[in-house]
Amino acid sequence: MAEAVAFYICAALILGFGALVITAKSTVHSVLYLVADFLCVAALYVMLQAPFLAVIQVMVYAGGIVVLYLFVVMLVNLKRPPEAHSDPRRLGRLGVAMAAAVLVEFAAIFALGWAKPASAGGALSPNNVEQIGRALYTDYLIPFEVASVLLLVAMIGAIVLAKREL
Amino acid sequence: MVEALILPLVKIVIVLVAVLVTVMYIVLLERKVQAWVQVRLGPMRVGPHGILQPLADVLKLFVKEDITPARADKWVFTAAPIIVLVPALIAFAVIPFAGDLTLFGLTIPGRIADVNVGLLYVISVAGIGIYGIILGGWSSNSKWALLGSLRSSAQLISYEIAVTMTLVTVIMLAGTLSMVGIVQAQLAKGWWFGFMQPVAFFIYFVGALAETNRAPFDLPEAEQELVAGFHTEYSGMRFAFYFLAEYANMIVVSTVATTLFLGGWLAPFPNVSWLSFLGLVPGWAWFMLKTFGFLYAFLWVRATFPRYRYDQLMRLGWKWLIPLAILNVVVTGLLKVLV
Amino acid sequence: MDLIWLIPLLPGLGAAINGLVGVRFFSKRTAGIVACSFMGAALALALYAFWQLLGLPAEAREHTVRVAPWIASIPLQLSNGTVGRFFIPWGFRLDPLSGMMILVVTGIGFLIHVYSIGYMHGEPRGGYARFFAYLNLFVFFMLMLVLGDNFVVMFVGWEGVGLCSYLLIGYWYEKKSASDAGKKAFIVNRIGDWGFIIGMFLIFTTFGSLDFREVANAAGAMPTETASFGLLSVITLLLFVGATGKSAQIPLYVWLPDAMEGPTPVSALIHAATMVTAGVYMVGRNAVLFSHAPMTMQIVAVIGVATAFMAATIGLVQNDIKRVLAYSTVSQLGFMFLAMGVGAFAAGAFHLMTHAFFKALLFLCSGSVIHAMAGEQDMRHMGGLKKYMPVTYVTMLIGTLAIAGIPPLSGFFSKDEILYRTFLSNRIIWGFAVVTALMTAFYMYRLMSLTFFGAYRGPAWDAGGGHGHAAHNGHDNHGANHAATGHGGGGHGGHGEWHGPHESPRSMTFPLQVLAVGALIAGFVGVPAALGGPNTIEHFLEPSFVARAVVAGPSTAHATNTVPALSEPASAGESKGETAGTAAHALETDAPAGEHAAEGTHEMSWWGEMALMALSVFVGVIGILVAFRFYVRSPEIAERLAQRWAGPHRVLSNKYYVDELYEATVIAGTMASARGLWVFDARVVDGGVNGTGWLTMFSAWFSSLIDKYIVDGLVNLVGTVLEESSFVLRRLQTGLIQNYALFMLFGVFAFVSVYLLMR
Amino acid sequence: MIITTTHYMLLSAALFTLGIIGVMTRRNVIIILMSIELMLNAVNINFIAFSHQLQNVVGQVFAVFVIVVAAAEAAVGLGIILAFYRNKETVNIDEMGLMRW
Repeated sequence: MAEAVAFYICAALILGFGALVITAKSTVHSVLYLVADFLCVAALYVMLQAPFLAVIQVMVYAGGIVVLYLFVVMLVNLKRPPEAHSDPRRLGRLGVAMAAAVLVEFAAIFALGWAKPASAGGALSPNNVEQIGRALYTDYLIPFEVASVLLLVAMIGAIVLAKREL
Repeated sequence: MVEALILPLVKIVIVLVAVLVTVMYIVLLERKVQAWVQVRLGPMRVGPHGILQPLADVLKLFVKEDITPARADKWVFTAAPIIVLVPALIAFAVIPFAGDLTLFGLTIPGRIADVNVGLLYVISVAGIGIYGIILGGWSSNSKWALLGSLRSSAQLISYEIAVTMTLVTVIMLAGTLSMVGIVQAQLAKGWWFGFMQPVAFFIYFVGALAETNRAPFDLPEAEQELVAGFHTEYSGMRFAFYFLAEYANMIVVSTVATTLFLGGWLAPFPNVSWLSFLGLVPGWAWFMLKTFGFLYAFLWVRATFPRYRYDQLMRLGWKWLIPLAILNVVVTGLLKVLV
Repeated sequence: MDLIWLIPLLPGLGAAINGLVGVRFFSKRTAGIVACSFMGAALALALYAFWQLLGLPAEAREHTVRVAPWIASIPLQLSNGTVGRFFIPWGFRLDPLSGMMILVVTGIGFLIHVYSIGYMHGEPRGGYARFFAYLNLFVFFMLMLVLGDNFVVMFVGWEGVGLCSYLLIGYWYEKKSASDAGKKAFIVNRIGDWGFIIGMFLIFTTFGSLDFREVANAAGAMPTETASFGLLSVITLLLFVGATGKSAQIPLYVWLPDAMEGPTPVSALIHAATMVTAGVYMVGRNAVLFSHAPMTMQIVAVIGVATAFMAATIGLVQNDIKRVLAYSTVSQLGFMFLAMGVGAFAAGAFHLMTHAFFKALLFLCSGSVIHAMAGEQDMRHMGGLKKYMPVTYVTMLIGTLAIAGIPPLSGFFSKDEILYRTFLSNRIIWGFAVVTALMTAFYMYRLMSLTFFGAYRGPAWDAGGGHGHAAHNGHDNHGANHAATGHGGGGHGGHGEWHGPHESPRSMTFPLQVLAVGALIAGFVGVPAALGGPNTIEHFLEPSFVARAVVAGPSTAHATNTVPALSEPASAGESKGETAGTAAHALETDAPAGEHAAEGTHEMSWWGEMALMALSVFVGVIGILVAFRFYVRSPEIAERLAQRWAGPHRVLSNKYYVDELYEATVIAGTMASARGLWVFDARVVDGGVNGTGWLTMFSAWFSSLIDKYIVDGLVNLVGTVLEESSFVLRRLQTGLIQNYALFMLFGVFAFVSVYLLMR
Repeated sequence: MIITTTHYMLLSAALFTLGIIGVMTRRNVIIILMSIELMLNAVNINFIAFSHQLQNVVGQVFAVFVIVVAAAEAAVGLGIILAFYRNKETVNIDEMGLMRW
């Protein structure tokens, strides 16, 4: 019961903040809603017995990535409203309709139980940091290294792009 | 019911009150220490030796007019001090102030919660505090504040890397992310990690100074250049929040340092038999003693060192502390594998 | 003796210093001193080495020094199928023959250097140093030639002296005749070198080595090619072709008279005393090879005597003093080859040495005369110079008598030895040789007469300055005048104001005197046994001409047997009594000996030999007396004779029209064939090239058509199709990212719909 | 009232759709990027929900990788936006049509 309450509160906050993110007038507000959204998602992770992911979500997303967004928003000091110009050929409404249609389809699939998740296979301890670490450094070592190379490349790319002149 | 709800609430109230009182008196202590270092007397009027000065300050801040700049983003302007203060306070949730206490037949753990990712929790919560600074500076619609907030956030992000790297070495030594587990690991090894990781301890100390915007790294609020940094436009209660948050942050980093490097609530050398009389002093007293020692070092450094220039600050962080911290991680790993 | 490699190197060093530094920086005095001191050092070293050589026992007089490898061992297949080592070291060998040669080269070279200081002092500073650099360089290469222990090192010297000869003949290169003469000498020598090189190749493929000693030993082991014209004959003939080029024999002698365009010391040193004898030396060096090829020997002898005779006849009527001497040189070289051809290698070498002395002397004297006459070379404009230049007169008289063969001067001994050996070998040739000797005496004394006796016929001079100017020293500023007047007829240039004939400076007369002494006494090293002498030179030189007895017994005997009259050089004297009768018979007839004399008369009685000697002396005296009568007593006789025999006289004066013959045949032929080749090149080769080009252009044009219409057409078709279709398709590309995302979303929608519908 | 994985999947789908709508409707590139972050989070929710459902840690590992990719994408994407803004003084996606025909 308590879990359900917590879930519905969390879900409501997540969707509400999400909606605010895409509708907020001010970009800065949008960013703030995004942070709030992420924090709520982190709470959801805690409920799903993934405290490590929750902390990582807060640390990396909220503490790192969104700070970056905030910086850029502050640096992009627009003299005119960013959405002033609209191309007549854009099909925004059609996109929304299509998205809604897809959502309905998925909801139908999930709600009608057509896609049944498999039953539990292993045993996941509540303190699963060690398990994640083992998986990362054994079975997923090469993806892990590739990901680190990806980060390095992204870092260099961002520096090259952002610097006025090298 | 008692153990699940009442006890944590009681502990939260105790910790909050203790932190706020400590902040008040840390401010007085800072003024006194500064004065003594400069051969002055410091506050002397309110109460004997100015002992009631913090109360007077609080009173002043409560009654002062709260001004919001005309073209400020009011919503954000209001939220920013709260965003700063709240993470600073909730970080205390995982700090183990003492070992297990027995009171009224109940075994009470000496902390609010023992999260198994406690250390990461502290780091991530500390990261949220940056928003308050950035948003405060930005929403003030003032050049001073904006520049101060940019400087501050850049500084915080830079030094966060070095500090996190030192924490990684501690995690490697302790083999756990839990704060309680780290203290117990120090008990098991018989050494405080401060002795085993002097380099990490040093980097942590320097990084902590920068993270809390303390002298000699108080660039974001450099009075001579930026008036007061990101909180230039704040006054009254909101300014008090910032003020509170800064000192609360100092206490957070001090308690974390105590936990990670100075053995937490443990008496010095707990496994040396002829020093066992030190165990007569309760653990929370040792913890307070160590934390205040660390805090005193903060004040001492402020009274002693001149302020860094901004480029020097960045160079120190990126070209010395971060490489040194990474090297420290590598060396620690090698020693762990080889020894 | 281990330092013999220094002997060539010292003049080389002098040449380098004078050539690299001296031309720009040295004063004339310094240049002369540098050159002469290096030559003097070389001479001293050569004397020392020679003295050491004499100290050795006769069989051991051969010392080889290998300074460094030059061409590292290259294995090459030989004609007999085995593999030979083509290994050429920088090796130098001192043996009696090369010992004698280095003495001649360094000794006479040194004297001529000294002489040149005086003779060339009218030259400008740079040219002076250049001259001495060339002279030193020449000596360097000449010594390399004579000291080299293998064919290749010898060839280096051989080519080097050819180069120096070219440089020195063309020393006054502003003068067309001089540079032409230089080119002529060079090219004619090339023809001979061709033979030499082919000979070298053949030697290597035959013997597998190019070392003189190894080749001689190997050749000594081969049978004598008496009957057939075999491999050895080919080799020796080719080598002899080389020798004719270098030593100015028929048919390649034509360059030598023209070479007189060079300065007189050069003529003396290169074109009389040393370089031209290189061919003789080379033949002597390969005596074993030659003695195994009797047919080649026959050719050598015939060529030698023919050259001697022909050059002597030409010399009879020449008026240019140096040309007379040049033809005399050719003639004497013919004598030397005659000696080689009849197997008298030692006699030839002996004549080489004595000839070096007296011919150098004669050339230097002529140079002195020319110097005195301010460049005048025509003898008809001289005369009566005896009283003006006594030293020159006396020394030249000595030289003349020596070449004429008057005892006891040096020429007598050597020439008599050659005549004697020729007599033993072939009477017809001997007859020609005797006539040549007569002519030699005649033309030489004619030269003396026209130059020194009689009345002065030269141009008058301004006596205002008196005769007190005699000593021309180097301090007079002749440079400017020299440049203004140009070079006088081949001697040295103008002296500014000419004060009449005069004696030459000390530096010129001193070498004359030394050489005169040499011409007087050099013959005494070869006093023949018939006169009670030991014939030292023949014994001394003999080891150089025989194969070393290193091979096994039978072949050794064979090898020694095949060297007629050389393996037992003293036998003539020892067995003089035995065949006295035949010798007397031979002496009386003075006629071709016929076929029976070919083998039988290898030895003669003492009387016979004495009689031959007397005959040669007599011939010499006759020649002198006739010349004296013709040109001193009554010069009109000579003119009368010339008029009566106008035809032959004209032929002789024009040197048998040989140059014209060559002009008409060889040169014209070469030019014609060159023109033909040029026409071939222009028409056929270029035509082929142009045709190819045209073909290429045509095919290029054709392929361009294909390219333009077929290939480009296809490409354009593809492009057009794409372009046209793009008008429709590009409507999809709005540039709005969200529209693209919408397509993706539509795809998702489609797939999910399909999933929903299909289940 | 049991919260099953289907609830999480529905939540995830809804959040993902919100992201899509943000991408489709907004013209500010920064907000579009943030919408993409929302979509990535929706994916992560799914991953972790399934990790919980299957009691398997691999879902969390993949969530870590997704976060890594999100960080890289944010860094490079924001770098591009900054560079573009410097040249064109705009972040409106409708004005980013340089490569259009």
